[in-house]
Amino acid sequence: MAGVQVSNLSRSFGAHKALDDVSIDFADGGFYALLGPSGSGKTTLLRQIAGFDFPDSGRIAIGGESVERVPVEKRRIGIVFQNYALFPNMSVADNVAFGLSVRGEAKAVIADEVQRALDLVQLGKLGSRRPHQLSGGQRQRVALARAIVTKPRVLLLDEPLGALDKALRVDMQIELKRIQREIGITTIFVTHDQEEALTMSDRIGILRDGRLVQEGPPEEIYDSPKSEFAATFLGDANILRGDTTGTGIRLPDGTTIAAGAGVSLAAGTKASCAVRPERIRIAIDAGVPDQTYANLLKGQVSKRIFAGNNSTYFVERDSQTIKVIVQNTGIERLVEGQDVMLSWSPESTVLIAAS
Amino acid sequence: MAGVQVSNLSRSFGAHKALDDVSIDFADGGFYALLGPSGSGKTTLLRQIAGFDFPDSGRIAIGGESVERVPVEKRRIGIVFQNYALFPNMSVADNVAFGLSVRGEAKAVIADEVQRALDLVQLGKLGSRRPHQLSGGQRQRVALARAIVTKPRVLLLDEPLGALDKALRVDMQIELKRIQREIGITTIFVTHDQEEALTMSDRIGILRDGRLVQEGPPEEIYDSPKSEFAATFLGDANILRGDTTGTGIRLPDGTTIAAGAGVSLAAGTKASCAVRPERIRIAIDAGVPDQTYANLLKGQVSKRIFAGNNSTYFVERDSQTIKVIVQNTGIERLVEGQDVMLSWSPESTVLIAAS
Amino acid sequence: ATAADVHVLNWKGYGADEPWAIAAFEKATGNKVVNDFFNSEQEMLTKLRTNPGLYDVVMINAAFNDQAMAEKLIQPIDVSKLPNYADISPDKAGSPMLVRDGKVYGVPWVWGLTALAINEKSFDTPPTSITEMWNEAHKGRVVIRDDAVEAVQFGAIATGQNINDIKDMEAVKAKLTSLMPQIKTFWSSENDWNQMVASNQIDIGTYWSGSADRAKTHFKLPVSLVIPQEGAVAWLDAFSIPVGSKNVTGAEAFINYMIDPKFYVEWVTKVGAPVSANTKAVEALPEDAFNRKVMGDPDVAKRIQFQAPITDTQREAYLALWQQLKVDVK
Amino acid sequence: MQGATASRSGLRSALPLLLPAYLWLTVAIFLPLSAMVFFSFMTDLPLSGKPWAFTLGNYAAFFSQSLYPTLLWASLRLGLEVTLWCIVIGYPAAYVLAKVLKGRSREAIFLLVILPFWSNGLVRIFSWAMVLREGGILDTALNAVLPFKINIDLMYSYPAVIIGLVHSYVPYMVLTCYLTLQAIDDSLIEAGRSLGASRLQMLKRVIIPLSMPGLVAGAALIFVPVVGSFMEPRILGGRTGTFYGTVIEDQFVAVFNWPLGAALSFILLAVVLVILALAAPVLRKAA
Amino acid sequence: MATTRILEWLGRLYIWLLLAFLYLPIIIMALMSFNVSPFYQLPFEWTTEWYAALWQNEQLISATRNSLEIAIITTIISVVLGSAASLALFRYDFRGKKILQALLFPPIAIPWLITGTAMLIFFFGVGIGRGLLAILLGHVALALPYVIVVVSARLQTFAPELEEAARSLGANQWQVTRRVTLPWIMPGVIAGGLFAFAVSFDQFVVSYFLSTPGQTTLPVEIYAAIRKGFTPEINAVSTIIIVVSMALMLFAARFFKFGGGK
Ligand SMILES: Nc1ncnc2c1ncn2[C@@H]1O[C@H](COP(=O)(O)OP(=O)(O)OP(=O)(O)O)[C@@H](O)[C@H]1O
Ligand SMILES: Nc1ncnc2c1ncn2[C@@H]1O[C@H](COP(=O)(O)OP(=O)(O)OP(=O)(O)O)[C@@H](O)[C@H]1O
Ligand SMILES: NCCCCNCCCN
Ligand SMILES: [Mg+2]
Ligand SMILES: [Mg+2]
Repeated sequence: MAGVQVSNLSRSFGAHKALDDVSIDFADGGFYALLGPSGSGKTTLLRQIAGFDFPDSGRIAIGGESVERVPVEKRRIGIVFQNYALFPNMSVADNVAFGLSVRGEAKAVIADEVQRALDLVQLGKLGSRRPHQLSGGQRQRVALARAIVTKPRVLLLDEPLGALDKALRVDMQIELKRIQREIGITTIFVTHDQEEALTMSDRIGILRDGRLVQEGPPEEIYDSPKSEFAATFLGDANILRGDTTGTGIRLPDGTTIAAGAGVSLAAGTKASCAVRPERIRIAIDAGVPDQTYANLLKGQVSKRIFAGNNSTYFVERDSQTIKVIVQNTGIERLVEGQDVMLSWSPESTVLIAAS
Repeated sequence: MAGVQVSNLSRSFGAHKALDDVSIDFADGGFYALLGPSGSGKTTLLRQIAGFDFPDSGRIAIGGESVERVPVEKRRIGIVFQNYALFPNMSVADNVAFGLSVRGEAKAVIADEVQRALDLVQLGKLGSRRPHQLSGGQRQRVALARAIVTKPRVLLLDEPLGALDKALRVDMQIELKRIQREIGITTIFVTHDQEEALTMSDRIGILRDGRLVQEGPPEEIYDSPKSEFAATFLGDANILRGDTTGTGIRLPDGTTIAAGAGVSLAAGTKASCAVRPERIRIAIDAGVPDQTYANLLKGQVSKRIFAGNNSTYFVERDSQTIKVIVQNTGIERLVEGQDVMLSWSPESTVLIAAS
Repeated sequence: ATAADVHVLNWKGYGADEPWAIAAFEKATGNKVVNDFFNSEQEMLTKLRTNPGLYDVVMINAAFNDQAMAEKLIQPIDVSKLPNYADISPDKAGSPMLVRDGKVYGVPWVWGLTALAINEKSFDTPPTSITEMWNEAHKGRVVIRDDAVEAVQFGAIATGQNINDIKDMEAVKAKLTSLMPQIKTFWSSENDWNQMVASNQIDIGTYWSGSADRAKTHFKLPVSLVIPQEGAVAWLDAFSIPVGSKNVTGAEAFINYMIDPKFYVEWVTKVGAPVSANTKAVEALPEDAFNRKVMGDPDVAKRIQFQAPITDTQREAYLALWQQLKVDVK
Repeated sequence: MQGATASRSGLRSALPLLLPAYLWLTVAIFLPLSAMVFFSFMTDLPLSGKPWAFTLGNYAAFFSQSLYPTLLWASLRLGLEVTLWCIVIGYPAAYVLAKVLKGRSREAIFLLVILPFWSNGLVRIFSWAMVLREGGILDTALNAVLPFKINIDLMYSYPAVIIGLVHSYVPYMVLTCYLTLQAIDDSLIEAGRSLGASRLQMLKRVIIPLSMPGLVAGAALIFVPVVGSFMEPRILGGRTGTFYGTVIEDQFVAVFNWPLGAALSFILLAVVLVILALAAPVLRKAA
Repeated sequence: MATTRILEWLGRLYIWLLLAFLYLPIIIMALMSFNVSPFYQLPFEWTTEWYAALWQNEQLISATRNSLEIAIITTIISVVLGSAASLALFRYDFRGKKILQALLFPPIAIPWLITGTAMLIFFFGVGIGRGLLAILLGHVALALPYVIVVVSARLQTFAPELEEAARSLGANQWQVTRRVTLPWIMPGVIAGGLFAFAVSFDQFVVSYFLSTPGQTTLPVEIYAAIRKGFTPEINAVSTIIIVVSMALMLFAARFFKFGGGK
């Protein structure tokens, strides 16, 4: 009933193209994550869908109907602004009640719904506060409660959980998913938290400089990035560059890397292989040659960075640093300066045309 | 020269204690991460140090001297506000230049420094824009540039990188660390990004409801949380509750869990064991009994969530869900419904007094 | 204006709005008086022009009657309906300013002087000459009305000229220029004058005879009128009936009442007033009354010069001169 | 991003909101003034029944007599001085109201500042006369406390005009500045001070620029009418109280030369608008 | 912290000094309404005769009533129309906007004397004539620019995304205005209203031209009275008005927060 189609959308600010011919089909009831570097046009795109701003060209349809002439208030959207945009003159409860009350709901119904929404964002007791009396994360949650309480057809969320700590964030993610599923809201979600994007969304779109660079289900994008940018932007990746052999590449020093995923390329052209750091096995010796871990590189550990459930090893080889993520299982830690052998499977290696 | 000591700081808003007897010694030139749930008092603490707000009781010293009578502008601090607080009437460059220019630096020097700072936050070309013409992440970077360009003694950062994508965030983290090291700025840093806190800081303090619950170097807090709250707030943890055996606990079903870390407790009292999900080995069969992985539990996989470089398995046992993180090495994925054996070492098990 | 209302346009506080008088008139005739006021003759004319049919009676300085007639703002008056008209002194009643083609357009009411008045506290003996205004001893304590025509005519008198035919404008200008440094401020209403005297801020200044009388009689201020030996400006105020009046009968009754001796005596005694144009009215005053003894003095009559109508061009020239003088002292 | 929203639907959406106000202004001000413009090109008013013709003479009169430019200049100076005094006196008060006082007392004082405005202008001027004249309140009070005798007679002088006008107009400045000062987010001030800016520097670099819309509105609401004022100068200025406004008044009241008076007024209006137009970019740059 | 306190204290002191300046003539006016001398003569001699006289002065009382009525209606109309126009000028961009904004200045810049005369002639010409209605017509027009200028100044500080947020929640233009925009600009609207009231209530020149006998306002009455010989009845009525409005306002301030809570 309320998928969102944007087709060939462009929007410029002066000479700067904030959106450049973007087409995305946001499926009805889907959960769509919008990723992209700072300034890539995510907020601009949401503003076009909401109807706050108008494209220079291109079309937007909600629920199959063009919304060119539909004013914001008729689009039945919910939006969480990057800067919250809470009404400073209203209490927290009144902020949340706003959407229901302009719709003319009964007082008692409103009070009920508002309390439920506030409880949901764990602010049940702060209803009478004014926004300026709240902490950053509390404000963000009010914005979220305000947007969802009206049960909109489309939810546009611009980093809605960015100011929340991990635990609360996870709680909110779960609630958001639940609501979205229950009412079948089409949700478009901007986030800089990769894990969030990967775990929550049905599909992900990556914007760069106003253009859509890749779009698809999370695992597909993660496992088969189509560009070096996509590979390194979503998740981490080691990029090895060389000449294609057809099924892989040959590095400048002659080592060949076999690739089991990605495009097929004519031999001889320049190409890259992308390997996720967590896919690389790091060992002190080469061990038994293993057909699965066919790609082999030697190197020396230069640094280890502890990051909680895993650590990243920085391994130097042939003037390139290769990152390897190792889960912190509590044993077998490598020390800096150690010579190591890196190995990974061709299936973990994505062949990418040089960009 | 400019460590920050806060001693017994309390600050209430009406009946609500936003800070409750907090004492922390922020070492000179150190990098200190302040963590805590939304509304726990992080911003409030920074505001006391900056001198925007005054404690009801307690003392603050910067560089060994009490700052009670030192006005904000004499404290030589740099601050990045949660809401950026850019001057809307000035261009980006003028915002960044502000601190230098009120100090009366020469025009040429200012222009130079400003350009350097803007380049550093990758906004070299946007100097002439007004803040309202920037994206969220761009604004945040201007705020960061503005705070560091004056080379303050103390840098107070309230989620300074929250609106940035991962790649940019990592770049900024590196720059921040470099600057902080080069000039030896004492940095106090609020973040909700756990990895950021763990990788960047020398020490971490965790606030909860205005109180300091634990404080120490990242790995120490991560490996030896002193409370269930600390264990689950920083990183993820499975909490198993039972009666102490002295060196571990006995679960309600009789299974004993051996703990190699944490406090020692008198046998018989209630206690918990915290185990990090990444420390647990998950296998289809028990395999060869292994002294190292002495703790064993049986369960059934109910869900797997893909999160890029790792996946989390939710394993049900005895009405408790145990989370297990498994690095996505590209092989051996378990399916939902599968019976599995979980095992982990006593060293990975932290004994915590019941709270 | 309904038939029973008489709409009167006059200066504020100038007889026609005295509450006791109105009450008496209303009681006697059954008409109800509605007063409206103007602050300058020009304004009076504008009010007549923009409110045809609103007013029944208007008080016009005879010097302006000409203009009102020319613009057809006022109508001839059937003086046979005014019993008191017969007692108007013939020289006033026959004034060519009020009578045109044998028709009476204005009924003379009162006449008075723009002369000098002094603060009695500042003089042991009243001055006799207009030159007192230039006396260094009064520097900064002299006032003159902020009115170009009056100022220029005052200058004419000070330079011994005919106010209605000023030959030597340069002399007037020079005389007034030398007066400027003496001036404290320019007054524009009786109240200005009275307040300044009350707070002892001034010694001497130009003033209207009726107003000086009111200041003394009604407000008990130490003010007395001086008719300088060089002469003074005299004016004649008359009542007219505007074209379009809806209550001519009421208007006639009101005008007749205004020139009635009984009203006049009461006015002079209670409030203070100029000299009535009705000889019987003046004779009804006590022998030694100022308006009878001094104003009626033939010697005075010789010294004073009645204002004649002036043309727009003259008026504008006077204003230009006056403004220039004021700018020059800034 | 706000530009885009603003330009959205343009005149058609604006019209229903604009129309009532501008229609009213048209009927009650613009049309009457247009008639005046028309008059200003006439030799005589048709009202007086005299023959009339078109002329530029009324405008030429302004330039042919040094009197008018001199007075216009004096009036502009008066306007400027009064405006500056209002800024000097009113801005700090607005700042204190907006940023220092908290709670209920603020609302009360806000209202108290306006209240004198509601009293009659003439009555106020007369009261000032009582204060300023020799032997008045100021004179008496000062002589009561000072060991030596002085004569304070400010009445009928240029300072008296300034005092009277500042008194009449300063509430505009207080209130318009308050409106914009109050809206400045405290965190901006905090940010500036954390960067080492003193209070004075903050004022100059951040607070004044951000409150500029209020300052400009206040200045316009003061400067513009003061330049044309005639009542206060006439009554309080005495001998020195002749200004451009008073000579315009004379044309209307004393000699019935409306065409000249109207021409003088429109010259005043033109000069004022040119000044506002010239000031606008400078002010916008400062803001 | 200490400096902050001192500055705060100085700030308060300053406000009181300003109020003293603003109220000095008002206090004198009030005192003189109890003084025997109609010429502000000292020494002060206490009397309430002027209040008694005022009570008898039907003309003054009816003029006061007219003034109050006209000022209140003027305030309401000009605030509504002016705020609406300000909103339009703030929200929308269109050609000729600059001109509309510039058009606000003639009513302020042209001396009221000229405007008043122009109105008199024009209203006479088109048959509106004079009287209370004409006065009201004129007052609203004079007050409108003040309201628009003041409300616009406040609107400049408004964050447009608040309107966007409200609309996204389904609020129509009117609801957005009433519930989000208006509360923010309320201090401006109130200040505009207070100005409008002052412009009307203290309006002499325009009222003077447009009033007719019987249909007149207080300032016109006062002006006329002053020419005759000032009576302290005018001080008395002014004092009553100020005292009553002060009471009303302080009462309002207690219950109504319009200083613009953050
Ligand atoms: N002006 C105020 N009035 C009342 N309560 C306040 C005020 N300012 C802050 N608080 C409360 O104090 C507590 C601490 O706020 P603080 O802003 O320090 O939280 P925080 O740790 O920075 O949270 P977040 O991560 O969400 O930004 C919160 O519960 C907040 O609601
Ligand atoms: N009003 C404007 N004028 C000029 N440029 C603008 C304006 N608004 C946005 N931009 C530019 O358009 C680009 C896209 O902005 P947008 O806000 O959509 O970025 P974003 O993807 O949301 O970034 P972020 O993650 O930092 O919020 C940015 O480079 C920004 O600087
Ligand atoms: N306050 C009323 C004074 C009336 C005096 N009339 C004098 C006319 C002089 N031209
Ligand atoms: Mg954005
Ligand atoms: Mg915070």
